[in-house]
Amino acid sequence: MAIIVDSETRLVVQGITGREGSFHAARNKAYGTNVVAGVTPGKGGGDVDGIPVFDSVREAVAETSPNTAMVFVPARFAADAIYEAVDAGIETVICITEGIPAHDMLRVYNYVYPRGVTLVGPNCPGVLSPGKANVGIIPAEIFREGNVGLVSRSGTLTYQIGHELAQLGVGQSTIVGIGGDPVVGSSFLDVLARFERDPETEYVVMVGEIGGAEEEKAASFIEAEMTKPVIAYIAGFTAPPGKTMGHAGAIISGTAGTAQAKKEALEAHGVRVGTNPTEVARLVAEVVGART
Amino acid sequence: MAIIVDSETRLVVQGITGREGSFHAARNKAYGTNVVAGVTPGKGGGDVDGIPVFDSVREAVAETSPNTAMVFVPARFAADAIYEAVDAGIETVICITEGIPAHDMLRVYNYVYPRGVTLVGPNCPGVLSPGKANVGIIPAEIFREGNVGLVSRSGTLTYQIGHELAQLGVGQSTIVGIGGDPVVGSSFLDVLARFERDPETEYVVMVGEIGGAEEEKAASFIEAEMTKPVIAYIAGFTAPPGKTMGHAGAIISGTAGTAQAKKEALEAHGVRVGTNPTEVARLVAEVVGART
Amino acid sequence: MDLYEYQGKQLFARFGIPVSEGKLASSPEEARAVAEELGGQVVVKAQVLTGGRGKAGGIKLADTPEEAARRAEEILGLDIRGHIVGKVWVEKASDIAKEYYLSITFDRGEKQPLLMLTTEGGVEIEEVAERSPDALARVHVDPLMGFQPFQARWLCFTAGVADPDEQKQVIGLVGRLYDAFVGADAMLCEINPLIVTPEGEVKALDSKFTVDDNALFRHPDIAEMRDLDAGEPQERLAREKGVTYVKLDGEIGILGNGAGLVMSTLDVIAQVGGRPANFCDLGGGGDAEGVVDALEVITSDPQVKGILFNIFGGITRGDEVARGILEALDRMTIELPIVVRLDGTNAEEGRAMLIEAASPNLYVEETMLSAAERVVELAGAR
Amino acid sequence: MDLYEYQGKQLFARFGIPVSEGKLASSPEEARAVAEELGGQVVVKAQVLTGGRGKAGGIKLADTPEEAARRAEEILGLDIRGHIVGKVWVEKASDIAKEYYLSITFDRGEKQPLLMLTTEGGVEIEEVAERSPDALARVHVDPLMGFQPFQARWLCFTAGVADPDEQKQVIGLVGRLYDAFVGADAMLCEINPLIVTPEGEVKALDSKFTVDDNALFRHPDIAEMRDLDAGEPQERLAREKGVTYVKLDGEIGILGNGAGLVMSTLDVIAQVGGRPANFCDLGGGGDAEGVVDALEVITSDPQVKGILFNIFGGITRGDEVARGILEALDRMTIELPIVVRLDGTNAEEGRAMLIEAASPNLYVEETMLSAAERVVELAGAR
Repeated sequence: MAIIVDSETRLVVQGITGREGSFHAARNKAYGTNVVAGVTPGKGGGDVDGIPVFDSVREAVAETSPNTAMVFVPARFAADAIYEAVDAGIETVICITEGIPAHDMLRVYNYVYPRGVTLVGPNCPGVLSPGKANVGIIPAEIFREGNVGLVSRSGTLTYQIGHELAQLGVGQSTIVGIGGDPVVGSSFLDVLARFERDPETEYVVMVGEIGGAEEEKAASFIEAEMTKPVIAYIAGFTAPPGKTMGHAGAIISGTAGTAQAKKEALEAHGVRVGTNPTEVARLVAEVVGART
Repeated sequence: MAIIVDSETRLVVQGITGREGSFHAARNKAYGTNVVAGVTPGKGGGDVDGIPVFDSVREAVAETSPNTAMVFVPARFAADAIYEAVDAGIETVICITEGIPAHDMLRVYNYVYPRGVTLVGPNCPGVLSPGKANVGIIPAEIFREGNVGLVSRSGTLTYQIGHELAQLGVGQSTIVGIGGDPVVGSSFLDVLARFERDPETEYVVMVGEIGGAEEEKAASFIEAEMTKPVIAYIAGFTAPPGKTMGHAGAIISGTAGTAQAKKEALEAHGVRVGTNPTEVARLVAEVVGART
Repeated sequence: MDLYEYQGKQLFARFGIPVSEGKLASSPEEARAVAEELGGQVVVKAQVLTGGRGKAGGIKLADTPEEAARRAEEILGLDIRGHIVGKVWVEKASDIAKEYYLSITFDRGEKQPLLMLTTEGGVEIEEVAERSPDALARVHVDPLMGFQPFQARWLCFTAGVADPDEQKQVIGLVGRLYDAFVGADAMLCEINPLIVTPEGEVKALDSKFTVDDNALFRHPDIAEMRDLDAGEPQERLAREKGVTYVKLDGEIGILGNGAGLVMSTLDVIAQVGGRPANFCDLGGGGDAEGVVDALEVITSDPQVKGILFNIFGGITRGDEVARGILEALDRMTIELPIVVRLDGTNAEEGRAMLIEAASPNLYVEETMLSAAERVVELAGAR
Repeated sequence: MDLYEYQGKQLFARFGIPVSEGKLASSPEEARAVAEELGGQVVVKAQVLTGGRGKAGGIKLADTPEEAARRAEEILGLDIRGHIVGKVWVEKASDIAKEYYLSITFDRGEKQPLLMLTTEGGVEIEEVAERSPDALARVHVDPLMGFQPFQARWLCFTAGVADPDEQKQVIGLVGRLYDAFVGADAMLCEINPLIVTPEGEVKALDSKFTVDDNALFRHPDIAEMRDLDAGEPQERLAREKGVTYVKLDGEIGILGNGAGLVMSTLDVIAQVGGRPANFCDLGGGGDAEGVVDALEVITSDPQVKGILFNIFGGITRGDEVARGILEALDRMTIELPIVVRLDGTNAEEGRAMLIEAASPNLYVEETMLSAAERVVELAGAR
């Protein structure tokens, strides 16, 4: 099964004729993802790497029945693209675009959420279910099929951890990059709940970072609702307060959002926390080994 | 059971200290409606006719657990009052206020509807379930308990028909004034569907008027979904196109919305239509008599 | 509240929708001066709150200021569907390559604004809707999401606006029209035709703009646009007195409380062979003062031969209405027959008061139907 | 992007939020002139992008223009938490009867804006939240519903703003602050204190205003408010070059791709006994040009004793990064040890290129941990 994307995924790529859009659409397709359509307004009728291009998502839906959209549209047009996908009946939207104004995403989120649409991102590397589908920019070659779900606010840090896990022989069910923006469509909680329900996932690795309180909320959720073991990693112990560390969401305000506070909250709820990628991979291997 | 209001209704009156609000709150209470609270910002702590007054709906909810709100707040503050009721967890909002800007109601409707809240009105006489509860300005003495549901866009026309029915010995389960504005919280369809589900309602009278296409939609709905007999009346056969007939919603635009078109649509779907209040009452008495 | 073309265009311009330069004129002399100022060919357009101006001779081209004056002279004073032309709008003439149609209306069924675009503009939209429904692109806007550009793109693709530069202008224009619709609390914003010039410029050549009366308190500037002189004299008087009144063509003056009941009363009058002279709703209050005002408006119509009161008391109290009728008879000389039907709250008291007054032209009836029959009979006898 | 107090107040005023009259001054002379123009008692306030100005002596009253000049002289040049005061804001002094606190922040958990009001203003809000959490009224705004007055009323009732006239002003002010928050794409709008004068007038005595960098394209006027001279010299250089860089206090310069990986790298450096000199994210691209720019910024910090590249290629290609490093070494003289760890896309090619170049101060390591240890060791030896 895996979560969010799998072999049932039928993907439409919004912004497919752009440099990034065309590159990753082709890569995702080459991986085996069922990329059924692309959309670029005004470029309808053409194709990218054999993928038919339409002027609108509505047309793409009528012709090719996608159920998932990947958004590669530039930041200032991205909210419009997400609305377009949702309006056309797409159930899962994965938004890779970075730099979308936070107020745009605030409105998008509050519009999309009650409609039951799954939104991942923005400013995220996408979702990869090894052996099934890759939607986004995650380098699939790092990961292998397995029973560990991986959810992260950061892209390359996820690759690093996946790489270390691979070296210890641990594979993944699904890797979800939720993105590092202040407003993201899917939070740790949303993804953890999905992993808990997914029969193919037996363990979960959560990769957090400074800023916000999502890791703390996740800690309570894990203790209260999850039966599967969760191992966590938090980045940013050395980050000073008041400075945005790359991600718009990665900022310590006052005393809230520090890595130490997050680590303590997680540990207080019984979640083991690694202090660097190597250590977290080792912890996972230990837990997986202990149970198999 | 009846619909929308009944003996389970716990009413909070928003704008209770106003002239109309206090008068009708007291009347509704005298009828036997369980009026548990009133709200007027800044007047918290007082009472109207023994009904405690609060500064906010949230406080009223905390103290008196109402499940229904009646809005008597002036037009330019009415949307705010509806949002306040919904935000405080009220499930049914009946808005009597007339003259609310249509764009305000457009936003209110689209906000309230997906949240599962029942909104009746605005610019409506309210809802009366004879013998159970009266919420609004309907003169209860015209009506008697019975098994005919009555739904109408117009207040006094409803009284007229109720009066004629009473003279023929026909009583009502619930009388719902949905209001004559372009955007109303509950449409004919919504109310018809409730009557269909309500065990105490055996027949339905629908009182429509020119403008819009709700009567036409109701016609298809009645044929497709309703088992209970529906008798209709439409007002405005003599209305000229392009003129608003009192209600903001009662306007014939182009060829759409004429009384004749509505009558024909209803009859085409097997709904009998009376051409004046006396005739419609006679038709109802006939149908009720034929079945009892 | 309907706006004149020129007022709608003023609002369009305020929201960044391109329109032609022009000015208002109420005399041939003014029209000449405007044409002079604008230079080149101008178009002189009757300003009336109704359609069909073109066919009625209300829109004319003029090559010179003198011709503009002559055209204005022809148009001013014209009767177009019962509307007398009092002002003309003189604007620079536009070269037209294509005529589109764009509008936003209130879709009451969907409870969402509805955008419509077709490349078959310049004719009545009902015609297009009937003749080639596929040519009419439609899209609803969720008022909470607000207008999004993808919706305008969809309109363009579906309606067949193919040129990329045109698309771009239309997409921008749809967004601004939506802003105008929301920003001015409009019930309708229509551009017909929306033209494309031979140079590829897209602009609004006409405007139909209806603003929600209930929202005018937010727009004092728009409220001031109301033309108090427009419409029938009785309707003007009604506006002044704050009476809800619509002039009709018959001879039975009608007053009732509640729009539905009044509409129903008009129908019943027609069913018993009469013709209603008006729609007049006393509303929820229906106090004595309101009754007097309404009677003044109704009797100012010389066609009226009889008056019917149809009151079903709820908030409105029968005794209060009776008091108003008697007070009006006291203050005004009304020789017309007045038939009164009172029911509901305090109706008995009201009826008693009227019977006691024993005015020779005052008749009290028990039912709506009998009252209608009586007034038609009495009016017919006159 | 954080705004100075005076810039936030300019935005406040634009949205109708009452503030005191004042002007900016960057010299004692200017301060004197402003005080003269304003008349009466003034307050001279350091303009720095940090809190705690009052305690640091950055806010002073002055009764005369001469005193204002003296106060400005004292304040200009002050070091407040590492920020050197370059400008002061001189405004009319206000009489204060009460000090409230009002803010709108982005609640990331709830994904809704959060309004907060307390009558215990004038101190750090974290203190109030800790000391008397009940005194802090909080309400979320659904961004689709938008701000509604009932929410401001709830804030007033809950926080204990009892006076009806004050309530009315606060309710209006909350609405306008929400408009400012949305209208300026703000991440934070804070008024602390929001004062009530002895005459009962409510106004903003301070402002804290943070605007979303991602939305600055919509607000060119706000974008222009950015003070290019603020912050550390390395951060200024980074801004000019478009490099994502945060100055820290240590001696290990760090470059990586992706914010999370860089943060993690800083942590690992600390774990192996080093101190990071900076946060620097090459981002998704990481082309040669970007590497050169980033190296220029990092090496401009004289504290740096060693440099660590930690690259995990995804979109970023290892060979491209290697090319950038070699190009930088070509163009600039860098004598510091550079430790490079490359993994992921084209990492092998990249490593091969670096090894082949055989630069004496260039070290290639296999893992993140070993690379961190190596660079700390090399830096320590210098």
